[in-house]
Amino acid sequence: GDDDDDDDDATNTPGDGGQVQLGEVDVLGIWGAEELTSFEAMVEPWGGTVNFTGTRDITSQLTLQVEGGNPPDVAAPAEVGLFQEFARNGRLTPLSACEGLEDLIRDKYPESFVELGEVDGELYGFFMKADSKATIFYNPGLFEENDWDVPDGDSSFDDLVSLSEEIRDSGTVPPWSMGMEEGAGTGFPGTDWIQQILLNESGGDVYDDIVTGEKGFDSDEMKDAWEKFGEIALGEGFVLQDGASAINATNFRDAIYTVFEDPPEAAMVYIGAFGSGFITTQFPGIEAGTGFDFTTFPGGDVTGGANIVYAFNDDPTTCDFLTYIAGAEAQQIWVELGGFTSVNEDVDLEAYPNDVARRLAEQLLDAETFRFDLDDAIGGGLQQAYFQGVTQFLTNPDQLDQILQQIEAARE
Amino acid sequence: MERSEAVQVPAPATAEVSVAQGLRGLLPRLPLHLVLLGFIVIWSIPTLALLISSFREPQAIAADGWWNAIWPPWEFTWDNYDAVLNQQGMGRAFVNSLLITIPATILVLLFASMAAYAFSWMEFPLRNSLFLIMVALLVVPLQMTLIPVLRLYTQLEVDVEVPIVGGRVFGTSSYLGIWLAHAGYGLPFAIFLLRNFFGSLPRELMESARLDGASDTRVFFRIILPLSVPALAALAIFQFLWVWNDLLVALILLGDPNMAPMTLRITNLVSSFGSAYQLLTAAAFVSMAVPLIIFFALQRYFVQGILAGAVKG
Amino acid sequence: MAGVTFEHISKQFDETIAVHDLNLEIADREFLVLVGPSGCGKSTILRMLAGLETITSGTIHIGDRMVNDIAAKDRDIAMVFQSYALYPHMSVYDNMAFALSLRKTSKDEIRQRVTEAAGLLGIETLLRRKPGQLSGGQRQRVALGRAIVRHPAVFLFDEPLSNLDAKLRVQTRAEISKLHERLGTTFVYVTHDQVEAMTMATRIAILNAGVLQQVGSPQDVYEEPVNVFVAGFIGSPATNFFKGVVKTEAETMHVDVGPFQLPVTPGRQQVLRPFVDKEITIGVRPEHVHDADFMPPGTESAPVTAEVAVTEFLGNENLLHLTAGGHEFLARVDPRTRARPGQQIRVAVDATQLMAFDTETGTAIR
Amino acid sequence: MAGVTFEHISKQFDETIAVHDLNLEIADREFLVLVGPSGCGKSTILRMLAGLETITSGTIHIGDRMVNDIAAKDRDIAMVFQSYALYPHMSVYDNMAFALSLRKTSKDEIRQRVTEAAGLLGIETLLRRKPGQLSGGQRQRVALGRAIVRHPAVFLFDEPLSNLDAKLRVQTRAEISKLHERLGTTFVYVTHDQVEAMTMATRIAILNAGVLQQVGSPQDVYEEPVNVFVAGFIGSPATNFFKGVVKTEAETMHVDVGPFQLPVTPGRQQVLRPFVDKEITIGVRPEHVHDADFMPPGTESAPVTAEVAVTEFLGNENLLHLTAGGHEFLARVDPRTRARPGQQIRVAVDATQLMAFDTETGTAIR
Amino acid sequence: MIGRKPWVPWIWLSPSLLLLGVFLVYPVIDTVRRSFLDRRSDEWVGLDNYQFIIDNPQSLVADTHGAIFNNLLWLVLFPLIVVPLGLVLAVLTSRVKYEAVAKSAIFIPMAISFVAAAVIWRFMFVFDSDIGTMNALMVEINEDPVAWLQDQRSAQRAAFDIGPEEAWGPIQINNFALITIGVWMWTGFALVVLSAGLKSISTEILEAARVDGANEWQLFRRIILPILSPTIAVVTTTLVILALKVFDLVWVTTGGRFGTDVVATLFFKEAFVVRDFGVGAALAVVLLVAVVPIMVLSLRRFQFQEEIR
Ligand SMILES: Nc1ncnc2c1ncn2[C@@H]1O[C@H](COP(=O)(O)OP(=O)(O)OP(=O)(O)O)[C@@H](O)[C@H]1O
Ligand SMILES: Nc1ncnc2c1ncn2[C@@H]1O[C@H](COP(=O)(O)OP(=O)(O)OP(=O)(O)O)[C@@H](O)[C@H]1O
Ligand SMILES: [Mg+2]
Ligand SMILES: [Mg+2]
Repeated sequence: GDDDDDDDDATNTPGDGGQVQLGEVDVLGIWGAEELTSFEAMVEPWGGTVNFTGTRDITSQLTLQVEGGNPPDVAAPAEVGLFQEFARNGRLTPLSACEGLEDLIRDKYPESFVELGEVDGELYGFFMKADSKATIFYNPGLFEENDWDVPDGDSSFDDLVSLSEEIRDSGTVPPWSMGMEEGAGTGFPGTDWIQQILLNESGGDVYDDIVTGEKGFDSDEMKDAWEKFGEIALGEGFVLQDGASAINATNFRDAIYTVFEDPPEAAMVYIGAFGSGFITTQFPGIEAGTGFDFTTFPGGDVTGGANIVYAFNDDPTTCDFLTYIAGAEAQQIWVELGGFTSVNEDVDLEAYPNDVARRLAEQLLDAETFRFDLDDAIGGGLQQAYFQGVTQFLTNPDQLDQILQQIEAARE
Repeated sequence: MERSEAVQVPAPATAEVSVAQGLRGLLPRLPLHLVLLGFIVIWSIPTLALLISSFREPQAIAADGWWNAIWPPWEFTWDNYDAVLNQQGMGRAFVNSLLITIPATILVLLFASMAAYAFSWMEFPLRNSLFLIMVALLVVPLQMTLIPVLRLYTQLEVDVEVPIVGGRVFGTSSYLGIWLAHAGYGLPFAIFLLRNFFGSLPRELMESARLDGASDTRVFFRIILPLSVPALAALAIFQFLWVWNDLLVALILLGDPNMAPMTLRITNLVSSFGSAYQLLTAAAFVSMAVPLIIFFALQRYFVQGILAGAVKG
Repeated sequence: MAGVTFEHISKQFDETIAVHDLNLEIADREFLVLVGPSGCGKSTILRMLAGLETITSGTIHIGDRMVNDIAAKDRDIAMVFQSYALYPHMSVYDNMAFALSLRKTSKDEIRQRVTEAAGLLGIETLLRRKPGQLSGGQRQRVALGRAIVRHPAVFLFDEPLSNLDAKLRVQTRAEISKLHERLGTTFVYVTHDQVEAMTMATRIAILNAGVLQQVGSPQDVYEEPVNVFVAGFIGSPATNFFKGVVKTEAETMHVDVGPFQLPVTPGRQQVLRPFVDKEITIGVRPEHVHDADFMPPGTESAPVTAEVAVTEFLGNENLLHLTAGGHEFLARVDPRTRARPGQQIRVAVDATQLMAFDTETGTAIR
Repeated sequence: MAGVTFEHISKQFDETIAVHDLNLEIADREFLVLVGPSGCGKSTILRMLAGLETITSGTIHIGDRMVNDIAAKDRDIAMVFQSYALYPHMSVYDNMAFALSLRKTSKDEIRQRVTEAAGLLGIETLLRRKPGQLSGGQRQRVALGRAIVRHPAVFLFDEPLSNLDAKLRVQTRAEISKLHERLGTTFVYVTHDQVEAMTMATRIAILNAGVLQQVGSPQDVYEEPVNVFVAGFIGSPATNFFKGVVKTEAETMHVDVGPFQLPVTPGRQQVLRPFVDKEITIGVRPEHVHDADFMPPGTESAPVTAEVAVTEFLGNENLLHLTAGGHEFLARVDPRTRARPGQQIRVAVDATQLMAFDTETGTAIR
Repeated sequence: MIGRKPWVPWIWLSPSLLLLGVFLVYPVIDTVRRSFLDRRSDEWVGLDNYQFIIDNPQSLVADTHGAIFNNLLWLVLFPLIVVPLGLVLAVLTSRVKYEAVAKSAIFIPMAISFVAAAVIWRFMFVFDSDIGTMNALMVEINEDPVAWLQDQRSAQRAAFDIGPEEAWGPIQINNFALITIGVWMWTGFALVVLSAGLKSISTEILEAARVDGANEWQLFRRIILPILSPTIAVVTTTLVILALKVFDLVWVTTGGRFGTDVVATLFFKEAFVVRDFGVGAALAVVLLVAVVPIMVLSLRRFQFQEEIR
């Protein structure tokens, strides 16, 4: 992709903006499969041509292209660490460069998300396709049979533990299903646990301090979060995949499925909102709400991920494109197709395909405290260390302190 | 004179091998067959697993092991292949893969054999050290080269559309660009392999060609290459499938989605949360087809005794 | 120690028949020399016997063991390949030691045998070289050495001396004969050198186009060839052939060749009776055409006047290419002959040595 | 069309000296035959001349062009390799056509020339075969054919007929001679076959251990060898050598070999004077030792009684291995001889044909 | 060759020299330069990056020592298994009628992309014994399922149950699992090259050896092996280098987790994930240096070859 070929081989379709001759825009993202189809559906109405390249190794891909002097026009990765670095090194163009875009974001997007797009006060990017990670998926049928009461945002972590004990003692199935394996991303479900617990227990400021580095991973708050995670993960008979090696070796997807199989092998699984996607594809015709359901992670605060969209140039096509996809009409298209949670307030909640999806969106928008995925926020080596740390902690919980120190040591 | 020559008869003879002979021939070789079959089976199991899985529903794959699918009731499905093949742009991607791979392979074969000829049949200063260096470059990890190469390409970009095949004349999103890149990356091994085979040809053949008035070029094309077909075939196979399976270089050097090879398309089957393995399994076989065809096609060049009757002694 | 028997052996390569229905018994300890024109199947026969070439049909016995399906390595045969087939990666020494080392022969014994063989062949100084560093003849000697270090049941030699100089060839020939006497194993020996064939063979087998023509002692095949081919093939320079008609006058009988008449010795007349007034083919060896001035005493002869076309000087004798009445023929005469090209000269054909053949069938008339 | 000049040519392979200080002029259109024991440097000379082997020292001229640094392909030379070096992937036809096709010869001309050459060599039926499907002799003929289809400045033949049968060899020899006359180019020809050397050569060059011994017409080198080596090498079977002391009595002079006395012909006495009472070496060719009963008329001879050790029957003559007073020597006598092994027999040595050599230096006494 | 102009060889080499120069040599130089600069390649830091590799301060992200050790493990095991295997198979297949089929069965893994290969071996190695082939087998033989790709217990401990419970390596099960995948994928390579070499051995020499009484083993040991040795050297050298730079295989399966990192994966992480180009480059340079002795060794074989031709 490149940024100066718009004028010559322009497709000459007047865009929504109308005033510019729209050319091509090169987008580098991580979407594939049905996501990609939906994305293409979303940009279809836009006048210009979108050259989308998808890769799951986006950080290296971006680094290579930027270093090689050949960045895409627009990037939409999940990790903000890289984004911030690019911004600081002046590789990115601020959204202000595109007329009206910055205002649109500031008006329509929740504060917490806007802040995340700022570097040194300048707004460089905006978020779309957000995903709450304050979601515990469970098997409603199973809960009714054994009339266990479903925890919610208002219950506490201890309630969660006691529920786990109750389910375990009931001798039906283990309360949790847990899997960390995901190739190069192995360990991420654990990091989600920890960040969610951290936010609930120690609050947003501590969370932010961890991100910025004012507080280290070796801080007491952090350690507490890890230990709480350990209580569940390594709790006697708590987890279907019994023991560290099993948890580490089980792919997070397989872990999800076990809860909703017939008969179910576990009662609950903690996974980001995107988990619903796997459930519905794996079990076609499963009823949202009856076949599977989710509840807010006890504590009520919400962590979550999202794709951050930013641009490497400000030529008209690029700006027009950004403005288009930031807008409600565009995002509504994807929302209707499912698997997409918009943080643009103008997107009509009615647009969501089903109840679960709608509640996921609400949870995200109504959350009094929202924090961006910790590992994606820090990124780079620290993120790696964080991932590694989780799997190591599970195998050697007694070495927690030195693991945390080592993680902190990876901070740049 | 003719009388002393062997008689010519039309019909080819059929050796009269009695059944007894046949058995006597087979029995001592039984262990050989067993060992070989053993290897074949072991090596095929993972492939078999992949193949079977590629015909199973995703839920089935996650539910139980592939071997369960072998026994009835069979519930195989074409859906995965459907999804892979009917993914939009797959046709073009297939063509692109060929457009990228075939020239890249030919370039390597040509350039490498030229260099190998020089290394094995010409004397010049620093011959061995230069050879060592070239081969040693085999160790360079591709990722290490991409940034400098990309820089170079963006600088040397010739942004003129090439008719028919499309893409730029040179730079990123240019066929020429990616051909040369793949050629460059393929050379060290190619030179290494060919020099060894060229070097093993009997010197007297080159000599007699010389006396017949053949220039280096002629010796190269009329003697060296024909006599090295097994090596060239082997090399062609590898180079072809390495380029064919390449994702990294294509990702970096081909921005234009219309030029994307199959490998790029296939990655699009995987969502950002990395689902859809069943599609990958199908994709694996789809993309494997062509290299395997090449492999079989080139098998016939692996013939014994290509040098029979050449020299006495 | 074993004889070799070929029964109805045929060998066919795609469309060529290399050997056709060969029946041949080689006695134990025999020294059989195979001769025949290039491409007549000699090597093929050796290769089949060695187990390197599948047999199209027929059976081969070594001793009383049927070997058709016996692997080469189990036939206990040593062979000198026409194209040497030396092991390029081994030194001359190792090339010769290879077969022995496979048989777990003691190091010393190997050294002793190899150096001995190398001595016989005059390659002691080359033992550490690789074949690539040898001259043609040296390679051939290594190939020979590789065979003679062994004590197999049967020795096969495929033109083992073709690239050696006359002197060395005579020596080596003698060595091989000695070897044959010493080991008393069966030797099958292919050569194009008539002297070799004549001097070494206990029997000579003459092949043509894959078909066995005659087997017999050197003297037999030389003096009583069974057909025109053998007569023409054995003996160098080759026999002169004349077509002529058998004539009788009173008691005497002669063959009218046109330019000259060849008297038939009384002993022969009986067998030639049936051919009176018929055309037969007469074979005369060049050495039986003498320069009339230097006739060996006591040769019964028919004088002929001929013109000298070419003279070839061979040192110990002179070869005259003569023409008489359209007939071209060769005479091998005393070196002191005064014949010079272009001259007329009187030659005498030794009538006692004539060979007669039926012109149609080409078989000898006896 | 060009002569060849070797000036102080030497060739050294790591430790072996293959050719030592060779000085040799080959005239244009000459047919030079190189002979010498195996490994004496013949092939190396050809290969240097062809430009395949670097020259250690000295210069080679073809015509008046110094070719030391001229590439083989630019020397316009055709060579028959001792090891054939056929192109295994090409049919016989293509093997022969290769050189011509490189020269952009027209298709028809190529076909015509190749088929002609194939005809001469009797390989017309094999043109579509690959070398691997040919017999040894057939391969050699292809190698030969590949050279003779060309019309180069110089022809090099390295033992081109070694694997052909006698008959074919005679024919082919004749063809090569014809070719030489027709093309009138310079031929350099390596052979071990004395007959070949004697009959084809305009001059013969005898090499030994890389050193040139003598160059001269066949007759010269046969009748007037410059030294013992040449005398012993040329002529087969080899010359007999006797050491003897020159004695004079009154007018007559003879050489006392011990068991017998060899009279010195008056013509020779002059040159032998200086050696009176000294030991010299006498060379006698086997054909000059006659069976006394079948002596050619008018041979001046010294009678000797000897014991017959071995008799070799060669068809046209008998080879007798004789011993007299500890001396072993060969006699090539009339086939009608009655000599049988173990017998005593009277032989006569033809005194006119003796060769005398200085025992120390080995050089001929003239 | 007499009379060849001194510049001729360079003409024949020029295309390769050019391409190699651009695509490999120039990047190598650039990398060496970067290895002396800081993470952003701005300032000169001398040998700090190499110091980093030696000190191994961040074992959690980049366990340089572990990676180097694993590379050594690959370096030794990978060729040691693949080459003999390929050789044996090349010889065996050349003796049967179904050669092409047999070869392709071994070769197919080569043709499979790393992504797909990763998928397959996931299926093979999945922990859940209902899905994972290997563990299904383990269960069959009444063993506990093993977390093949994650298990860091030392193989020796896992096998013979000796040593302390939490003995982590040094030679970990999961590294064996990875090498197994490598062997599965690359044996086809050795097989194809070696059988190509096998085919070019003169049949007559083999015949001569048989007549000399060599049985199949002696034939292989005394004739085929030595004549083939230059080709074997090529294969071995290539595989050694591949082991040295092994990346994709580890990256797509474990991402270097659980102590399976090798130098190449570390290089990649440092350069593109941690984005410390200095250290990344330094790690790459380690690879470049490591290859030198290997090359010198393999040159010997070629001199041998020139001797005998
Ligand atoms: N590459 C080499 N390395 C070392 N010595 C060699 C090499 N080639 C030839 N020689 C030696 O040089 C000498 C001459 O070799 P050449 O081939 O010229 O002999 P030749 O006269 O052709 O013998 P022949 O009649 O047996 O072919 C021989 O002693 C041979 O051993
Ligand atoms: N592989 C083959 N394919 C086809 N024909 C062959 C093959 N090998 C030999 N022949 C033919 O078989 C016949 C006999 O070959 P063979 O080698 O036995 O001849 P030969 O008697 O040894 O001749 P020479 O004296 O020239 O070595 C020849 O006409 C040859 O062309
Ligand atoms: Mg033969
Ligand atoms: Mg020679």
